[in-house]
Amino acid sequence: MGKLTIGCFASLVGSLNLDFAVKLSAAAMEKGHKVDLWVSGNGTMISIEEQRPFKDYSSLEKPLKELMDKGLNVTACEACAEARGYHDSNTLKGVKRFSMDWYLGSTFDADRVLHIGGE
Amino acid sequence: MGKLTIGCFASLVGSLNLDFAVKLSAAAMEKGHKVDLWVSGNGTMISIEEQRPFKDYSSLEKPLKELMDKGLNVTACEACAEARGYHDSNTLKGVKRFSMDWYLGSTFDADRVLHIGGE
Amino acid sequence: MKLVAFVSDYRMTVDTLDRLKPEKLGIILVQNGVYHATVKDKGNPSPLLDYSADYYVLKDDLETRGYTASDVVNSKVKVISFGDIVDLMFNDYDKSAWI
Amino acid sequence: MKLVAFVSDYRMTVDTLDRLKPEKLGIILVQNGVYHATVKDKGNPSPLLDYSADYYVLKDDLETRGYTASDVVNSKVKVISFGDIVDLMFNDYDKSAWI
Amino acid sequence: MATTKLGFIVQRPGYKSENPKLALTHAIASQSVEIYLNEGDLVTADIAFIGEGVLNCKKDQKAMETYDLSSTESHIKMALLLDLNVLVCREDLERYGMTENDIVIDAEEFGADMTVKVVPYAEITKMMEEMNHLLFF
Amino acid sequence: MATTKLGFIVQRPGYKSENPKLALTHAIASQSVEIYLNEGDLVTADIAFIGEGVLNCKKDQKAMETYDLSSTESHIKMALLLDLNVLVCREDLERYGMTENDIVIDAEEFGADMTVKVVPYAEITKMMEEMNHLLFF
Repeated sequence: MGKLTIGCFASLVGSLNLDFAVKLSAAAMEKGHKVDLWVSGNGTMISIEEQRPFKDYSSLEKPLKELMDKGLNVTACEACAEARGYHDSNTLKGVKRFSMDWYLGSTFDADRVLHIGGE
Repeated sequence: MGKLTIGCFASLVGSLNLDFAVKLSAAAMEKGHKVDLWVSGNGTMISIEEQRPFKDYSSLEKPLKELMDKGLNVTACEACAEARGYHDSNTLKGVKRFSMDWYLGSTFDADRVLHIGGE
Repeated sequence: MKLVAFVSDYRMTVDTLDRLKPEKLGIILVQNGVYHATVKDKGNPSPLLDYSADYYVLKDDLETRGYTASDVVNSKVKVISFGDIVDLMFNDYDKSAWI
Repeated sequence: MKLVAFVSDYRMTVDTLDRLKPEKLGIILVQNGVYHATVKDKGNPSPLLDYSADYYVLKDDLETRGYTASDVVNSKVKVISFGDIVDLMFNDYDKSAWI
Repeated sequence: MATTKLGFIVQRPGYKSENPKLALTHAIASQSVEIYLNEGDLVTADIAFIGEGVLNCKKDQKAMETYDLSSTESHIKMALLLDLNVLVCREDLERYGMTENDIVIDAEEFGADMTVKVVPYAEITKMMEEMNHLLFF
Repeated sequence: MATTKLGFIVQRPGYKSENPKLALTHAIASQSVEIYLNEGDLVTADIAFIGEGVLNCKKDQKAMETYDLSSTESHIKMALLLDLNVLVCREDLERYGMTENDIVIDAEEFGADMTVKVVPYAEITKMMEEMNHLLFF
C-alpha cells in the first residue's frame, strides 16, 4: 500500500474541490493507502469548526472528522488561515496547522501527489 | 448625489474582487454618493475580524473600517457566513448580517447596481 | 439601454458580450481584463477590442500587472481611475454588467 | 512519463493539454469537465476528446449534473468511481496533473 | 408605490462555482423583501439562463445523493413555486443539443403553476431592457 | 539520503487567483523543508511558467502601490535569491509579444546569483520528465 498526498488550494467553497479531495481521500484510505491532505489559500476554509451545515452549501466537518478518526492527516497552511481570520482557537479538532514546507515534506515519501490547483 | 449598491459574490480572496469593491466604494463616497456593499458566498470572508495583515494576502479590515466610519453600509449574507463558520461573535464591528433579501431591498432605491459575480 | 460591461478575465469563459446589443455599450477592462489592452496574441490584438463600444482600462489594474498607459496597444482604450468608473456609471450608462 | 490529467472545466482556460506529450496519457473528466463527455456544441463532440489518451469520467460528477452513463457520447470514455481513480493513479500512471 | 425590477442572468454552468445557485437563492429572496420596503413597494426578480448557463437546467441532478448538497434543479423548482419568471434561451439549449425534455420545466409535484419558459434570445434581450438593474452570474 | 523533485507549473495569469503566488511561496518553502526530513534528505522545487502563466513574469508590477499587496514579481525575485530554478517558456513569451526585456530576469539588487532562464518548451518538458511529482497552478 502506498501514500497519497493531496494538496487543495485557493478555491471556492462552491467549487466542490474540497468535497472532491475529501471523497478521494476516503476512497484511497478504503484501499489501504495512507493519505495526507494539505489545504492552502481559500482551501483553509475546511479547517475551522462550527460551520453550520445547510443543504445549500458544502459541509465537510462530519466526513472530515470520520476520516481523521481513521487516520487521515489534515494540515492547513497557517499563514493562509491567519490571513483569513482563522485562528488556533477555532480550528477543527484534529486539523494541524503548519507552514507551507509541511506540504513539501509530505511529498518526500509520497508515492503519488495530486495537487488540486486550477481556479 | 445618488446611491450605489455593490454586490460582491462567491469569489476568491485572491481574486481581488473584494479589493475592487472596496476601492470603488471609496471612490463613489468621495464623490458624495451613498454606497451599500453586500457580500455573499465566499465574499463573506471580508466580514470577520482579526484577519492578520500580511503583505502576501489582501487585507481589507483597515480600509473597510475607515469607510464604515464615513458611512459605508456593509452587510454580509448571514447563511453564507454561518455555513463557513463565521458567527456573530467574530464579525467585524459595524458589519451587519442579514438574509439575502437585504440585498434586493438595497437595490430598491439604488440609482446604480454593480453586481460583481463572475468566477 | 446604456450598458457598461466590466471584463475581468483575459481568457474569456462566456460569450455574453457577443450578444448584448444595447443602444450604447461601454467596456471597462479591469483585473486580468487589462491584458486585452496591453498584450497581443501571436501578433493580433485581442478580438475583445472589436466590439462597437467605448473602451476604458483601469489604471490601478494596469500598474498592478506591470503596465503603464504607454503600453496600451490601441488608442481607443482610455486609461481611467476608480473615480472615473463611478462617473461613467452614474452619468453615461444606466445599467452595468460584470461579465 | 505516464501522466493522468484531471479536467474540471468545460470552457477551458489553459492550452496545457495540447503540449503535454507523455509516453502515456490518461484524462479523467471531473466536475464540469464531465460536460465534455455528455454535451455536443453545435453538433460537434468536444475537441477535448481528440487527444491520444485513455478517457475516464467520474460517475458522481456525471450524476450531480443530471447525467448517467448512457448519456456519455463517446464509447471510449469509461465511467469510473473515486476508487477507480485511486487505482488508476497508483497502478497505471506515475504523475498527475490537475489542469 | 413603486417597483424595482431585477434581471438575474446566469451565464455559467453550476457546481464549479456557487454563483448560479446564489443567483437563484437571491432571486427567491425577492419574496421576502417587503420587510425592507414601504407598503406597496416591490422588488421583482426575473431569471434568465443563457450560454453554458443553460446546463444548470438539466433535470435529474443527483447532487444530494452524491455530495449531500441541494441541486440547482431543486432551486429552479423553488423559484417556480414562488411564481418567479424563469427564462431559458432556446438557441443555447439547441447549441448544446438539448430539448425541453432534458430540462426542468415545472414543479407540479410541489403544486407550482409557473413553468420554465424556453424562449428565443430576443425575448431575453427584451427582458433585460425592461429591468431596472441587471445581475450577471 | 534521497531527493524528491517537485515541478511547479504555472499556467495562468496572477492576481485573479492566488494560485500563481501560492506556487511561488510553496516552492520557496522547499528551503525550510528539512525540519520534516532526515538529515541528507531533500525536497527540491523547480518552477516553470507556461501559457498565459508567463504574464506573471512581467516586470514593474506595482501591486504594493495599488493594492498594498506584495507582487508576484517580488516572489520571483525571492525564488532567485534562494537559488530556485525558474524557467519561462520562450514560445509563450513570443506568443504574447514579450521579450526578456519585459520580464523579471534577475534579483541583483538582493544579491541573487540565480537568473530566470528563458527556454524552449522542450526544456520544460524535459524538466517535467525529471521530476518525481508535478503541481499545476
